[in-house]
Amino acid sequence: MTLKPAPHETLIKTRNLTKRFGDVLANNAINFKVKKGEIYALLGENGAGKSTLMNMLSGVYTPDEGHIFVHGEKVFFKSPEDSIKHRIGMIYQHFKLIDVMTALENIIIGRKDGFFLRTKEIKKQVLSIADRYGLPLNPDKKVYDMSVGEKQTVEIMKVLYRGADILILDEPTAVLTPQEIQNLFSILRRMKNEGCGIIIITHKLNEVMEISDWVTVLRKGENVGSVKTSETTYRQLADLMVGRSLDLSIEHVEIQEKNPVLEVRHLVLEDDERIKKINDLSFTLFSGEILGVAGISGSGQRQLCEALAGLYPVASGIIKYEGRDIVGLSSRQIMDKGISMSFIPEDRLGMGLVASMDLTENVILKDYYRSPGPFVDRKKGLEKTLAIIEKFNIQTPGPFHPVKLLSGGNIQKVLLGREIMSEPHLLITAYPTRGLDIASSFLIYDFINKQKKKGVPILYVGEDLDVLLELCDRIMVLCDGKATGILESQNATKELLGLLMAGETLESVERMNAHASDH
Amino acid sequence: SGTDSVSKDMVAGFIYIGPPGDHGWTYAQDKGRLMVEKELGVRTIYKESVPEGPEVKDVIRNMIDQGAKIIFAGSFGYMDYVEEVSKEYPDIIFLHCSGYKMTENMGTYFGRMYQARYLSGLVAGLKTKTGKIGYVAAFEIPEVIRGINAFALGVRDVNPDAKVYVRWTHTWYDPGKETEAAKALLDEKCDVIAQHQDTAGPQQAAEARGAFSIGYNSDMYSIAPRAYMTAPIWNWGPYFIDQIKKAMDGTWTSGSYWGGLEDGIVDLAPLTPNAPAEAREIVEEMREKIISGEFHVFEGPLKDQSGKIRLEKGHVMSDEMMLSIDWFVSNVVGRIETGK
Amino acid sequence: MLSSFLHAAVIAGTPLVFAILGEILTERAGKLNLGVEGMMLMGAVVGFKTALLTSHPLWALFGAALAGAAGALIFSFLTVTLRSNQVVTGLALTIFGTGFASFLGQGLAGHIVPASVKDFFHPVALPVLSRIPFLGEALFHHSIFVYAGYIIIIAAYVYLFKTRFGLNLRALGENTAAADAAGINIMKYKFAHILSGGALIGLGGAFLSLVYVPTWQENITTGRGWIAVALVIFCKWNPIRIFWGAFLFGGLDIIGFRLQGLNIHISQYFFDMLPYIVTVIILIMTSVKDSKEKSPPAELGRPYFREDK
Amino acid sequence: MLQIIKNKEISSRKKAAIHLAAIFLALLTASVFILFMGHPPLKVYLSMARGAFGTSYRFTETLIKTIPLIITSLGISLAFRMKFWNIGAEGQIIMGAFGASWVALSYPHLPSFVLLPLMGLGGLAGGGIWALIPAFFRARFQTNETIFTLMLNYIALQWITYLQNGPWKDPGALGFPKIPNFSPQAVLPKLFGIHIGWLIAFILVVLSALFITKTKKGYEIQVIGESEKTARYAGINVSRTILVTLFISGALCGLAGMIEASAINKTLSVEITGGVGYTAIITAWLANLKELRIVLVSFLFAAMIQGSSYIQMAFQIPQSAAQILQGLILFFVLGSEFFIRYRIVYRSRESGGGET
Ligand SMILES: Nc1ncnc2c1ncn2[C@@H]1O[C@H](COP(=O)(O)OP(=O)(O)OP(=O)(O)O)[C@@H](O)[C@H]1O
Ligand SMILES: Nc1ncnc2c1ncn2[C@@H]1O[C@H](COP(=O)(O)OP(=O)(O)OP(=O)(O)O)[C@@H](O)[C@H]1O
Ligand SMILES: [Mg+2]
Ligand SMILES: [Mg+2]
Repeated sequence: MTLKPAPHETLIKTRNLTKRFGDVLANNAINFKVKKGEIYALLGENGAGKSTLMNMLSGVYTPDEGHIFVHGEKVFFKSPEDSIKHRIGMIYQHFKLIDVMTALENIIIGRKDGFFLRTKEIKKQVLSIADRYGLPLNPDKKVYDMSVGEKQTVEIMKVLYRGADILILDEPTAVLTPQEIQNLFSILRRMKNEGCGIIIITHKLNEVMEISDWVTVLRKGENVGSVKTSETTYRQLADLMVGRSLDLSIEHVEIQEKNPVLEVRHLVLEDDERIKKINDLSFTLFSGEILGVAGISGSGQRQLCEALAGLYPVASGIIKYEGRDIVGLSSRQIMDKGISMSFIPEDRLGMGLVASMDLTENVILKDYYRSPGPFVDRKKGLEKTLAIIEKFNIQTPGPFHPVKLLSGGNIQKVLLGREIMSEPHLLITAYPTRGLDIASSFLIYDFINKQKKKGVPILYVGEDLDVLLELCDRIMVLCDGKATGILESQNATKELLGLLMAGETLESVERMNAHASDH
Repeated sequence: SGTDSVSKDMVAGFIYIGPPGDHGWTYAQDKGRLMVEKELGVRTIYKESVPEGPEVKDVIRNMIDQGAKIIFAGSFGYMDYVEEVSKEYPDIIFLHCSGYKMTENMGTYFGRMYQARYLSGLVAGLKTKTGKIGYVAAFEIPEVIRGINAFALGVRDVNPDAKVYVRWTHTWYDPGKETEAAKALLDEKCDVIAQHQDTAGPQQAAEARGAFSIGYNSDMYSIAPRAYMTAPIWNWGPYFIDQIKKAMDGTWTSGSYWGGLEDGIVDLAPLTPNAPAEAREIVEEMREKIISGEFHVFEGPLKDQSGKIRLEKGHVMSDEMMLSIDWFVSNVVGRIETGK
Repeated sequence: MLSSFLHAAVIAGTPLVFAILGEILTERAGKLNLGVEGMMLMGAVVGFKTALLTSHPLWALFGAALAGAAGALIFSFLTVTLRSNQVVTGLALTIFGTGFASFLGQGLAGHIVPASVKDFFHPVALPVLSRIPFLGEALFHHSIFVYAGYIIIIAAYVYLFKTRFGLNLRALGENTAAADAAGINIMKYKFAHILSGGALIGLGGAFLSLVYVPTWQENITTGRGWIAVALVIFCKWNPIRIFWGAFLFGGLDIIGFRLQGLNIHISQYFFDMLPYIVTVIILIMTSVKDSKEKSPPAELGRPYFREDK
Repeated sequence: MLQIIKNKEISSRKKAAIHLAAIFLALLTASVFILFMGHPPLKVYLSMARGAFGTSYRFTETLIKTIPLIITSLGISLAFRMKFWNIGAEGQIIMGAFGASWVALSYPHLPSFVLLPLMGLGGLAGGGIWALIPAFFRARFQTNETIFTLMLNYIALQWITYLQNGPWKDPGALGFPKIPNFSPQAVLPKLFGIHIGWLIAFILVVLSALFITKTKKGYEIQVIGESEKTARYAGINVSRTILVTLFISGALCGLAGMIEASAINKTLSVEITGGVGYTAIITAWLANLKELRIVLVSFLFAAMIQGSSYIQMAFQIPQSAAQILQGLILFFVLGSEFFIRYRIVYRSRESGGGET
């Protein structure tokens, strides 16, 4: 092992931290330690208690038992204010930003000095910090106009501006593009070099291997071990996490008979301000095919999914399903045709689930109206719920537990389970594994493939290019609402997809390649 | 002694539309009640702020339950409910203020306030310099219209050129609004303000602008010491005492009572130094004449605003006509909105 | 004529100025307090009674502010600390406040404010400003209480939009969890602003009993508290717009009386309804062209508990 | 260090105990106030109870007051379930009474069995349509319904004031502003000594409970209440559901207005509601929007109002003191909800933890 470090180098240490929520023992006597200049990855299945632990370190939750030591001092956090005072900075799984305010305002709220806002002065300071870390920041942009990556940047600036020396990030990469992830990592390395201690939660093992010095694994609320990253492997971590051996490959199913099911022609979608979100998009989706959609977030994926589900007005163009134009049909009429859409937004609860209702009531959300008569058939719903809990391995005290009390990943599994189990004729799914642990992610890929085998056409919107390449038959790349290319996955590479995502077209890439080979 | 035991048994109930602290209508009635307690030593109970709805029945029944033998219901809107309950309790005496329904054991009472208003018109007419007198009025109902007309006739009799300007507030009780109505009149150069609501808002407005005012319900000198001249006031005590005594003697009979200056149930409050000096004598004279029956406030010829003769010369207006009057005499400026 | 109408509108609007401002602070802290009517009454009666007892205007104002703040304390203890429902708590506070005011007001009817207090609030013309043609007399010949209203509107605007505390307050009204996570002391902020809002609301009531009417009358506010709550929306939670909101409504309240005098025959019943109709129209208009920033503080009406998800 | 912890579901017995404790504390606090006024608190409370339940007449009165409270609370809680803060019940009651009165005054000679149902329809329509106005703007433009419905209360009241003083003024009332009384056919009959409104209320309680917990519409209402976005995603026609729900909500309030006008007032007047529209918000909330609890809470509330009206006369305690009393009780009960949802534990800084 390493040399025994000097005591002052331990930034934060927990002793037997325990937290219960009702019957759920979310954290059980956790011991954990962060030292200066090191990056710790926190790993664990959905619902393992990672966020809970971090929330105790940042003063959001008060521990039931146990203690926290910061800089060697026993501390009691009554609120995040206290933890900030101890120079702990936290970036939450769900961003904590104020939509109607600018980046700068978000960065300076909670400051403790001065009466008047000396905006100009502060802006200069903030910009110089941003500069130092190479963060692209427009201080006057409102949060509601920002992309996810920009929001992340603001969150990081908040922490940097306060000069935190302990940084906690709860699944920061779940909603970022590969490019943005690389930017984030370079910032983290820089902070590490400046002597900060960093804890990062992520489900992506490749990221763990890339960025961390140590890995701590939580399982069912317990710390099952810490390992030095350099002394472990991808596989080892995965097995440690779930406590058994995992199969980590995505099956590639080949289907022979392919008929066009969904035909989109010259589709144009506009928002309230008549800005084109999807611009002249045409593609065809065949039965038994997975069509992947790649693109940096905000390229029109959301609008496309919503339009297909009848939730977004179509400005012009045609959407033909089984030969019939479905533009203008209500979302329920489209549902009745067997088109199922699940979009996992950044905040997960934004669409598709009713937060304070229980699992059963959420499971019946999309088909309750099909039962005959004026009454809701909850019995059938319960059976279905129990099936979903089992098949998708959902961590919940029971089918009558409010959805919002589940962990982020489990919330998501409820939604996916409902959509996939609804026996759809056409499955549209966006970012289904955002924030899912690997075991669950592979479970989902499995379920998607099972649908495919049945001949169900699938539109899969994703961000992990490796997964897209492995899972999909073809990949369509969106950039600014336009398709910059549709290609067979066998012929695609990550580099090519990256170029298309950045706005190059297949032709321009070819020309570039031709040009390059000329030399 | 005998009467003592009778007065110990006697309990009189009073139902008020507002709080006794309103310094207006209810305040005046409560003064009457207190007088009853003091003079007769009988127990009284009251319930304030009783809305003009079926709750009245409940209040009455509760009062009877607490021993009330005679009940004074102090607002017009109580009428139907009082009537209904009076049939249930033939042994209890009911007196209803300002209505017209009667039963064996339910009488009505009211006062000829217009007589006092006439007198106050005299004071106002003598006082005005601008010839414009403001009148802040509640609702377009006969009681208010009658009062305005009587007031205007008082003004006319001492100052034929002066006019009475009316503002409707559609409130009985909104000090803010009533103040504002008075201010609007003051801005139109009225220099005397009279009122027919239960708050002192208009008095205050006149005071603040250095104008003069005629109050209502009770003496308001303390509220507007530089403006207030006098007020037509209620004095319910003597009537209450009389009725309760009769009830105790067993001599009470149902009937309709509409008392005037002669009974003291209405009167003009003492003139303050703000009132014109010459007014005292004239008011006194007319007061005597009204009491003696020598003079009637509404006596022909009376013209309405359009100049049409409404009451021929030599005729005295009947009570019936007075009770349903819906037009203004000629020196009133204002409009009666019927809403039809 | 028009100038005197404006003058009257400003006075009629002043109690609203304080009440709206108080409610803006409260709502910025994420709490919808429907107890304004009750708190205004509490302020009005305590202000008046203190004036009678001490004959001192400042004590009277202090008393009124304290009474309003006391009402707000009940409200915030229940809704912030004990997380009770805001709508219902506000209604209960109105019941309580109305009762409290008329209870304390027993026997006060018929008294007028002492001369010392009256003189203190007597209208004064501001040296140069009051000579501005037309507007000068309407806006700058008023009681010191009215001027205090002007100043406090501007002060509140600066506070809300130019200071650190204002920024933090706005932040917590928009997203309490985010503000909490940013290290803002949620409890302190909520209590401080709801209480000072309450104090302002109490002062609004005191304007009625000390300057406007100025005697004690039962139920002296006659519904102004409710109008104030509605006008907060008209003002879009921005103090500067109170200048329009309060004085426009002060004007609506009295315009009927002025028109009666001009021989314009529009039913007075219509004018009686007018403030409410106009409020509704304004509500609709603001919502039709709603943008993100003009909408209410996003947390309005929601309870907050850090460990809730 | 004190710490607040969320409770697990607690038994209804414990809930009741907490509520009772709250009421007890409220009465204790109020005792100080009553003593200060120079009355013996216990006697005052006993006589309050006597005023509400003491004789069969008073008990009946309390029941009669309970009826409109129940019906209105049902209406309100329907809207509240959808997080539509309808505080316009007062206006909806008034407009319901207006609708019913319009029928009753227009066709006074129709036989009861025709006239009364028509009046019922008038009431439902009056209240329902009045509630549709804010619902429309909320569905279409997200217009704030709290203030909208509140303003409509005032407008409705002014409207009746106008009718009462103007077009509908009873010509037989010597110019006094009162609307004519209904014909005897327009008065609701009695059943077991109380007007038939109690039966209507009873049926409505059952129907409402069924509606909200068992039907698809009821489910949709709750989904919308949680998130309109999700509701849309699930294919629910949000605007239509808002309109329908508010129509029903307002119609129930309007029906309460019809019952009050027909059975109690026997005419229409500005006093028709007696503040029921506001009180019912409180009762609906205290009952947690649950139908059966609404019955209990409404009854207790009616008893409290009835009792405090009684002590006003018995002890000459002013109305204002009774209001203060009511306010206090409400404060305590509202505050006590906290102790149902959370508990406070003490954690010493030294020991690792634990509760006391
Ligand atoms: N505020 C809360 N109230 C009740 N239960 C909670 C709360 N927060 C977390 N839990 C429960 O605690 C357990 C741990 O949840 P936590 O959010 O810490 O998991 P996680 O490891 O972050 O999972 P994920 O990877 O899905 O984000 C879960 O069972 C969850 O349901
Ligand atoms: N340098 C390190 N960086 C990251 N994690 C470490 C490091 N050293 C140990 N850990 C992990 O941190 C946890 C606590 O480690 P350690 O063995 O130092 O505990 P300890 O000896 O009880 O602490 P202390 O000596 O400070 O009381 C263990 O799970 C261990 O795997
Ligand atoms: Mg060690
Ligand atoms: Mg988590």
